[in-house]
Amino acid sequence: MKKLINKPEDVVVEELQGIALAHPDLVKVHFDPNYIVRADAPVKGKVGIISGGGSGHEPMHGGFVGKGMLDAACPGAVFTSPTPDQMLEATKAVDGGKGVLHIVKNYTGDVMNFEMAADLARAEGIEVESVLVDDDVAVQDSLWTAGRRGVGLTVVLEKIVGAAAEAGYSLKEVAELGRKINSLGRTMGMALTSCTVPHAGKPTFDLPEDEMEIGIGIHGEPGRKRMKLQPVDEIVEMLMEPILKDIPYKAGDEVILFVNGLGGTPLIEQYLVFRKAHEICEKNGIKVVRNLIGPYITSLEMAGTSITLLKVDEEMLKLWDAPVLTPGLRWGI
Amino acid sequence: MKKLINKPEDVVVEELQGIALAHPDLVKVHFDPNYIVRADAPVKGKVGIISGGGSGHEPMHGGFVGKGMLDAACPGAVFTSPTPDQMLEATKAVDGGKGVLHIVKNYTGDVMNFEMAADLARAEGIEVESVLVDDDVAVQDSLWTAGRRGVGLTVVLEKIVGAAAEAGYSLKEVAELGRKINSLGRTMGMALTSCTVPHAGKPTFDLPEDEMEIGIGIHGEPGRKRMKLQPVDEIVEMLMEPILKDIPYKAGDEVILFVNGLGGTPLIEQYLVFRKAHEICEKNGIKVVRNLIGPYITSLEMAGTSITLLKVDEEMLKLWDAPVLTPGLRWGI
Amino acid sequence: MAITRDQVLAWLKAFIQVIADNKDYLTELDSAIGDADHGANMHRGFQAVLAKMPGMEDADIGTIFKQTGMTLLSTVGGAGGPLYATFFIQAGSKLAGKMEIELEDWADALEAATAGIVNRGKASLGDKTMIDALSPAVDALKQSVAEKVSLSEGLKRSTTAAEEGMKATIPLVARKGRASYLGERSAGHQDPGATSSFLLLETAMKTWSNSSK
Amino acid sequence: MAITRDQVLAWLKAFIQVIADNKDYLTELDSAIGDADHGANMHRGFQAVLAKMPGMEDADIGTIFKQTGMTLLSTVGGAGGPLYATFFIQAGSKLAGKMEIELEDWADALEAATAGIVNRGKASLGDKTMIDALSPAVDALKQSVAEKVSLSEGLKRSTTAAEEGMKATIPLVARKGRASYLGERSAGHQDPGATSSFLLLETAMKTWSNSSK
Ligand SMILES: Nc1ncnc2c1ncn2[C@@H]1O[C@H](COP(=O)(O)OP(=O)(O)O)[C@@H](O)[C@H]1O
Ligand SMILES: Nc1ncnc2c1ncn2[C@@H]1O[C@H](COP(=O)(O)OP(=O)(O)O)[C@@H](O)[C@H]1O
Ligand SMILES: [Mg+2]
Ligand SMILES: [Mg+2]
Ligand SMILES: [Mg+2]
Ligand SMILES: [Mg+2]
Repeated sequence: MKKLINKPEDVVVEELQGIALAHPDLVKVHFDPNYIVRADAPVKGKVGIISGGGSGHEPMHGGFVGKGMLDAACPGAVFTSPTPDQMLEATKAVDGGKGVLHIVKNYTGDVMNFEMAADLARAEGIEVESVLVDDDVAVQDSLWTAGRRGVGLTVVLEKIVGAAAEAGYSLKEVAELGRKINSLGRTMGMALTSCTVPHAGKPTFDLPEDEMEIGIGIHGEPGRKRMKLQPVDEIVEMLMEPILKDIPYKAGDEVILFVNGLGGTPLIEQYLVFRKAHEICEKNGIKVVRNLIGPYITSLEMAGTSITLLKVDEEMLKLWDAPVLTPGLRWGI
Repeated sequence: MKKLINKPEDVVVEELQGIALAHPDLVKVHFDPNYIVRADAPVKGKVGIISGGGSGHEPMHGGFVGKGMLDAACPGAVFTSPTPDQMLEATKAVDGGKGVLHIVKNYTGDVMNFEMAADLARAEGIEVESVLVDDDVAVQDSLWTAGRRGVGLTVVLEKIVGAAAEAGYSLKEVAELGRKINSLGRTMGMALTSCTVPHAGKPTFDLPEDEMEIGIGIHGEPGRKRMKLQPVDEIVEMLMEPILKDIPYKAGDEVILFVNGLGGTPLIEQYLVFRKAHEICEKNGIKVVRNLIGPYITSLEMAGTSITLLKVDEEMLKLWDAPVLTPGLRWGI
Repeated sequence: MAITRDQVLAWLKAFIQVIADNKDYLTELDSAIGDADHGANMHRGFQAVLAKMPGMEDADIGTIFKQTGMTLLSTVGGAGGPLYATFFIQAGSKLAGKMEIELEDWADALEAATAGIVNRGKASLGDKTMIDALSPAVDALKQSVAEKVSLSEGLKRSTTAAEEGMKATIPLVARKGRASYLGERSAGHQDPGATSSFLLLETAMKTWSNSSK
Repeated sequence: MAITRDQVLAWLKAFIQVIADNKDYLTELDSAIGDADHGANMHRGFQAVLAKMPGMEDADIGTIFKQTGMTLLSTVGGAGGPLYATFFIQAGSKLAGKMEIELEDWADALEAATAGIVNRGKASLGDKTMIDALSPAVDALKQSVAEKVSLSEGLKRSTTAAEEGMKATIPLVARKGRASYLGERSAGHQDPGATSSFLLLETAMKTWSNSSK
């Protein structure tokens, strides 16, 4: 196992120490329980927005704490949902008197831990709403699965909802906006390699040199299908097809196109993915009005990519364009 | 070889097409010869700043084209210095009447191709100055080598010099500033893996599972020393030692600390590198006043990191903080 | 024929070691059909329980269960954390105030614990989860109580049922949890949560059978 | 006993194929002590020369060399690009206007070409570069001219000298170019640029010896 780490069990705490040293102007780091909170929290009169998840997806979520995005993020162990005490303390730390929104990626652990935290926060008198993110079209949402995973759309949703809170939206309004975004965004991912969880010491799964996994998530688990490696243009066709036909997206739709690097894929390749995804959108009469290209929601060093589309309207675009000042995303300030 | 590409020989052109589709508000892409230029070039009355190098280091240099940084960047084939015709056309495209500065990383090919371009540009009546970047302490600068490589400092130098040009510095002044920066910045890198150049089809070198290379560059070539893998804290000590003692940096110095991911190392590990590098600076009485953490000058999917220190003064900090609007770096706008 | 408070503590201590010994095995199982963290998560949580044990030495059995559950809740994380926390907290409610328990109490506690997991995780038998080990164990315990068998015999039957249930997860296609993302590909692999639950019950049998009459 | 314009074109065509055939080999050499691009760079450049060849068919030898050099300059890149461009442009200057050349002309041209590379790249013999193949070849050619040997013999000697020089790079520690970053680790590997230069001269020998008298 080749990683730039010390002891596996210290990775998360040491990373948090690094974040605290790097961004004292933007965030404060709280230990035991662990959470990252914007330096000026709580922002009085503003709805607080928190999220959280396993570590290993950096910059998500901790890198998105700051003005215009998340008020706080709770990092669990690598690939492990954080615990209710983390979200409870974070909720209290960002409570500006207008309630707190929990952005929850749809994984069994995330949902349960956030639920328990929300109950505890409400018991302490804080109004809490939750938005579930389940944009992954690789998984069928049915009685036969744990539901669709929350993946790439999470980044876009956190940006837009964060801007809405910054603009003074009420708790009910940000929750509705979040659910609307979730209903209009879809993602599909693929991987060329797995990744190695520090304490596991080896890759979560092995992929032969000439094969790829289609329909992967962000936790290093295998995907839906293993196939022979193809040129990137064909891979992008394979990813875009289920994305386009799910809602479906239609000619005339305006979208944000988010091409994500999973951590081990270089930026040069991400631009090749974007090129073809953009072409497919155009061919279908879908107008790409904004884009994001880079490693924003990663799976340690997994080589691969995910593509996210979000159908937007004027309001969502205005919020997307609004200033944001976080370690992982910054514009307008 | 596992990459998200189509044909190896088309990678650079297709990436440029992707960039053109992604950032039409920021840059224009010119083909044959290939270069990326800021959308509003030439900026009249401003010194033009250009750089260039092999592709495969994205976002450097093309991702740094825009307001406040580079006016243009010339991308060569992967890991291959661009050719004089590219730099000549780019120089002409950014000529705002105040001369053009070439930022040249110290590699035999880069130096020769840029030199020939500068000669051709001068022959066409454009004033051209060059700044050589040779910050890599892994290589001895002696009669027995091709000199020190230009690596991580290039990013920081392009930012500061770009801001100076934006602020109206003369050609002579930006060149002097660039040379000053080069004299005050030092870098050292290491790798856990090599990388695979598309047309080569396999990694440039093999590293056993328990070994690492110390003193690598950004072109996938082996480093100075191969050793058993260590915990990251020890690795950072190994990198910082030659960096600190070269100029040397002294107690009381204020520095920008730039921790770079080489492409295949996840951000969580880059924060561990930063944590220890910051600690070592503090222990030596060196004050880290700014930082940059992320994959800014990469070597395709190489796993590894480089650390750059730059001793700064008030002027350099002001220019570092100045607004910049490029695909790869953005703040203040 | 009773399980004393000290035997409950002995069981926990033994299980903490079992988890430490099986950390890599559980990680292996969770790599094939998950994200390779179940072993580390359980180990982290139960090491935290170990650190809390000196403070439990004078507590009643219900309190021990409850504190164990609370500790797991804030340390394990993932899907396993809230589910195992619920297990111990619900069992603890049934065992509140007791300094020793009979087979019947253990059956009631395990039934409440399992119901709590079903309540939170909404899994059914056959979904390829810890329920596939726990549910048959509960049935075997209830049956044992109805037949008035000895403590040892009841523990043996429920452990056997849990083991069979754990193994029965192998051919199943997961319908809950992370393994369900793999669809058909989850078949052919034993469920990690079912495995750790079986180990929990097996350790109870080993600890309590030795010391029971 | 002369090399005609058409034989020069035949040499270029043959070398373009030699580069295509040896692309992976040159890449291999440039992987051990470089960045794995020399093969692809040379291939790209010489394929561009191939595309330009129809336009060279009526040109004098000097022009052919010059146009080849200009084409390589804007397509090869890296260290090899300007150096090979200089090689062909400087040789072309010496061969300006000629429709056929003798051994002596070839020696002068190769000398100027090599001096151009030294002028630009500042390498010396023993630095582990293309100079280690070219410089001995120039010496052998000059010697051949002084001894008034035949064209075939002169080409043979210079090719042998180039080959020996190429092989002599193997034990050297590089002092120029990318290989110099490796220090001692560059020893034990043959230099890619010396190899492609040798192939250039070997192809000349093979092409021009066949058709000379
Ligand atoms: N809805 C559920 N009900 C019961 N058990 C579940 C459920 N979802 C997951 N599990 C159990 O959790 C185990 C995985 O635990 P763990 O790896 O710690 O969590 P995660 O899946 O969040 O990484 C599975 O093997 C399964 O037994
Ligand atoms: N200063 C120099 N003088 C002469 N030849 C050189 C010099 N530097 C490099 N070379 C030659 O260039 C070759 C490498 O070419 P190439 O791989 O195309 O360029 P790069 O090193 O820029 O990737 C080396 O093998 C060597 O023969
Ligand atoms: Mg997990
Ligand atoms: Mg090169
Ligand atoms: Mg798991
Ligand atoms: Mg090379």
